[in-house]
Amino acid sequence: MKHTLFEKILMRHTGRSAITPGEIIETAVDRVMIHDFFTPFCFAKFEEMGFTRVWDPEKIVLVYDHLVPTSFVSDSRHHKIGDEFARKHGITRVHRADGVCHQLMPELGYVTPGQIVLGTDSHSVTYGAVGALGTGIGYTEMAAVLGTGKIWLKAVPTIRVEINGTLAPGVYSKDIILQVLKDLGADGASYKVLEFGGGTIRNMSQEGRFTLSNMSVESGAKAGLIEPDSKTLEYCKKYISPAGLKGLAADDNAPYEKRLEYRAEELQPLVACPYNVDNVKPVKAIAGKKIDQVFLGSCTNGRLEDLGIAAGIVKGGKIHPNVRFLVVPASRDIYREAIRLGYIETLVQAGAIVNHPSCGLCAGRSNGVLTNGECIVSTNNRNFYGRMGDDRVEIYLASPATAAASALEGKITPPRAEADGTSIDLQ
Amino acid sequence: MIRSRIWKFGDNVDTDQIIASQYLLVTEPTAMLPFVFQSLDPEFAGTVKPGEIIVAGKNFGCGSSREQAALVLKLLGISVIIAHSFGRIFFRNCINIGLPLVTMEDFSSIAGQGDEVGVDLEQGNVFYGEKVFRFPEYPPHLLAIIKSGGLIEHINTAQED
Amino acid sequence: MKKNEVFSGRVILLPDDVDTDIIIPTQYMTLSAIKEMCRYAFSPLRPELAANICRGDILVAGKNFGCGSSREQAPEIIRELGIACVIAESFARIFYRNALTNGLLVIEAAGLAEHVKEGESLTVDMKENLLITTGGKRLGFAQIPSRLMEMIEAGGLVEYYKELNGVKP
Amino acid sequence: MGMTITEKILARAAGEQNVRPGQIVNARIDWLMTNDATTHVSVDLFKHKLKHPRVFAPNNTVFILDHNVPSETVNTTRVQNIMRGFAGEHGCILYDGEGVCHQLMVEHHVNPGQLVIAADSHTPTMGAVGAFGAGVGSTDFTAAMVTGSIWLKVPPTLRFELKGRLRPGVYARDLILTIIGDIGSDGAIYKTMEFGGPALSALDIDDRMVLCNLAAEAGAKNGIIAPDEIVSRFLAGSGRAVSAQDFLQSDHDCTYEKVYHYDLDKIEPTAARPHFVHNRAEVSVLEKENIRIDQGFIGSCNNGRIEELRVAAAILKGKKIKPEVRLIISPASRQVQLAAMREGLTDIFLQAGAMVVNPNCSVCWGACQGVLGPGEILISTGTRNFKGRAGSPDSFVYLASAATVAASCLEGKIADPRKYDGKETK
Repeated sequence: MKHTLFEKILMRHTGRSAITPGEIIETAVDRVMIHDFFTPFCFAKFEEMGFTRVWDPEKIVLVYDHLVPTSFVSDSRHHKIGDEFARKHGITRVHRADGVCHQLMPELGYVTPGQIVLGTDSHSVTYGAVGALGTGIGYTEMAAVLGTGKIWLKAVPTIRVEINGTLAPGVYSKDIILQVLKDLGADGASYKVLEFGGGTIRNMSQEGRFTLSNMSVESGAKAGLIEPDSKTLEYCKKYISPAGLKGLAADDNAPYEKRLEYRAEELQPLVACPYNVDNVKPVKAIAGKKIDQVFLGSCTNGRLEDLGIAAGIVKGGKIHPNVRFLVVPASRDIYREAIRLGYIETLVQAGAIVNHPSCGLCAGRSNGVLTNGECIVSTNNRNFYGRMGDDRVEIYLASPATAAASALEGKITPPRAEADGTSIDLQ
Repeated sequence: MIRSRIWKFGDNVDTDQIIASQYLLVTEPTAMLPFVFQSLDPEFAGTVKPGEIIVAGKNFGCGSSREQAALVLKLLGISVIIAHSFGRIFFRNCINIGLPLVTMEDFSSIAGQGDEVGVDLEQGNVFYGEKVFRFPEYPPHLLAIIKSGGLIEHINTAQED
Repeated sequence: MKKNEVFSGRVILLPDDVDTDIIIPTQYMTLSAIKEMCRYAFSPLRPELAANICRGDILVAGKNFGCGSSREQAPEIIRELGIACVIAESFARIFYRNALTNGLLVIEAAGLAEHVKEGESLTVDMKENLLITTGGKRLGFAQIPSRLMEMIEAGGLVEYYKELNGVKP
Repeated sequence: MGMTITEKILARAAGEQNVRPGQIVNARIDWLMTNDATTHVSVDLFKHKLKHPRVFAPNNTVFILDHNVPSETVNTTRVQNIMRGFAGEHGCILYDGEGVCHQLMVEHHVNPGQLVIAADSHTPTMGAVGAFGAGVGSTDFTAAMVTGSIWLKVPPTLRFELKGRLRPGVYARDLILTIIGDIGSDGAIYKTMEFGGPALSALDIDDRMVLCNLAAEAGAKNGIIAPDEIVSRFLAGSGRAVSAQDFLQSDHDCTYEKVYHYDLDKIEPTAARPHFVHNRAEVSVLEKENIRIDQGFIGSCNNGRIEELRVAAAILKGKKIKPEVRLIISPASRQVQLAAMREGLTDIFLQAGAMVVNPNCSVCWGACQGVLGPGEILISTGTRNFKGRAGSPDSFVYLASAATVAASCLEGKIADPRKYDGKETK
């Protein structure tokens, strides 16, 4: 019996030698993450259910990132309730201003290849980039997991996304996942798992891979898995040994429900237009549209590589006077490293407003919300109605390169303006 | 002649107490009114009636230059503010928007919350019970602004002739 | 909500891809109680809707209902508003799961939208798994797995664990 | 009869030979400035009330977005867009998220001897470079923007004669909080606070801005220090040449309404208790009261420059703040932000567990970033600690120096910084 990577992880956790889509299994959980938006609701349900202690304090991580720094009087209540719960149940892994939850979980080794990790956030699928089964659940379900350490999961079919060849300059992993979302549609992977593979993925940095897994949920996917390899080992080297990767690969010609094949050379800079993540067009098609703001950050594209790409593009230039260019590094360590490498200095000199690591504007409550009639290019993962302020703000999701190029020009601009030959060079 | 009920406030009532920073950045000024004196007297905004008078101690309106502090009191219908002394910028802001102020030492130690007070701005008299208190005339250039109903109105007329 | 119940309610029609930012916008999610959030439900799409929802109404939507964020306030608010059940061509995974966790009846049925108008009455027969419109159109829907049905009847995961942990009502 | 430096500036601006306290003058304005907390009121007046609206001197009118940046609500963004639109339409200078307004004015525009009017109460900050700076409301600002001048009553001057030298761990911040504790928050109403004396030779531009900025909290119309060699070096550093005749000084025979004497050797680390700036207490006293804190803030136009960040970094280096304490650090301007990164201070802050945010008013303004919840306690280098100033009406704000804030965040309660022998002495 051939199995996909997703099925292999379920089998590893249940001791079963085979599994088929449709079967419901119950499994232990390796780690859970609760962020500050839901601490009051989750812990209230935990008490209401009659639980008196958590199943294992070592496996619980609290991250304060959506309401940090606080913007409203009601915000710090969420942190106080989190601190109180952590104190009461001996939870020591509490990160109060260290960055976005889905960056910290792999960065600090709370997620390692082959694990099952749940978060109270739909973008927990990000952990698939290190070969872990990461998926989002509601806060009531999380309350039950806190009490029992177990969850029921339905085995679901896998869609294989195969990409080979070399990406053209100016084309990044964000453009790949936008192409996939365009082809699959917002519910194309509903009740399914995406498994990314192929030469382009093997050559892609670990940071680039997080962007793919992070946005798999935007097509409805339950998880977005990438087979862990030497790059994953390097990224997680402080927390696992090579043995940890054994058996974490799909069998050759495993049973995929569907295969999407891409030639990297054929991909181009893309943008998801208002108000759906699958409303994807080439950047060229809408180049020239005036913009008011650019946001570079989030667990999708706020990493060191993303800051470096943007810095390379704006270096020596000046952000367009009509544009507010907001930059939020995804974690404290990324912020420090980006300062050491000069990225932050370059961005600030060009006119960027750089803030402390957090979800920033992506959380959609404060940190630069916009009014109807305004237009923003953003590197995060959602552009629904009212996602960044008024209900008809136009949000265009794109790569850090497209975002930086647009910030310079004051209008939507592809990173490599092939048309008129002027190339905004990278490094 | 203004005759109405008074609201008593103590010393050093700063402009953050009159209207807190988080309510200032609104395009429609009336949106601020429910939050006036929120931290000092949450009942005030809902119960104050047009024409009523504020009586306060030292340094009323000290702190920030936010003109919204004067504006919200005028929009709530406050007819005049009597205080031992005023914050400098607040004093100027009230004159500029045509909200009359009366500087009168220790009046706040005499009048009580809810008492009736009369104020005659032209003659410079304050009436409390049988007593009459005089207050100093406004300097001519301030009186000119008050008479035109505020600084902008004063400029409009000045630019006319 | 009992297993073989038959009930009917007023239809409220919603389009495809109604995401959870529409069901409850982010800025209202730090309000301390679900009740307080109800009046903002659906505001980006139909600001007038929340105030006009009555107990027993039935939401009928297109595909991918509840896509986007895993915020469980979305199904909790729909249940708090008194909606009897949500019928959609398809549900986003996390919303579907969160709805069950909160004892909100969710039914997948294709092609219903063309046969109902907003404000019309619709009958749901849980015994025969049938949807019956005022025009007499009868549409079947797939049996809900018993494990999930138990959850809905128990009133959700909290009630389920309350019983398990011996919490006195 | 001689004149004080303030009287000389007002006389010059009013085209008078000399002026006396109490006299009303119509003064010509060198710089006008307004920010995103007040401008929308002025624009509304300009557009709907004024019969003949025009901007008298656009290239001397500076619009600065610093209070709610990045914007925390849609209302704020709408108000800020009104400001951006007006500045663009009338060719005024616009700073959009580059730092705190008074810091940018001193960094880029204001020269000795000039007269600065701004729709912000801490405009006295300009006195650090020997200029007259006074705050006004939006209607006054609108009138000034249209006419280019403003009526002012010449204020009497209070002289603060400073001698001696601040001891290690004690800063200008502690001195001004001590002074305000003495004279009260209405101690200088309608008056000028002029700082002088031998101690000035050891007080740099940062210290002078701290003193003049907080003069507003004693009710002063303006705070001022006669410009000297330190000021001309500062101006040269930012590419501004200033002629000697602008370096106005108070005449030896000028009249002061009152003279206060302070010996800087005797100043102790000082704080202001909630909810008044004059509610002074020595930090050594507060330390014994075991006052637990939830949040610390280092920043603002008073105390957010590179000098404060160096002091804080010296204390925080190699240490970690208490986990449940939030320390927010906001460099006062883009220049300070860049310098802090180059000097490795930002890295020290990030290692210590602090949050290093964008240059803006931040927690000092308390309506957009670092907002306090009910019952929370903040220790801050901001300018005010009024009730509810930093968020919930039931929160509490202590004002203190950057050293005291850093030390308190290490200990989770208000702490005397001197035990960390602030190597960064002045």
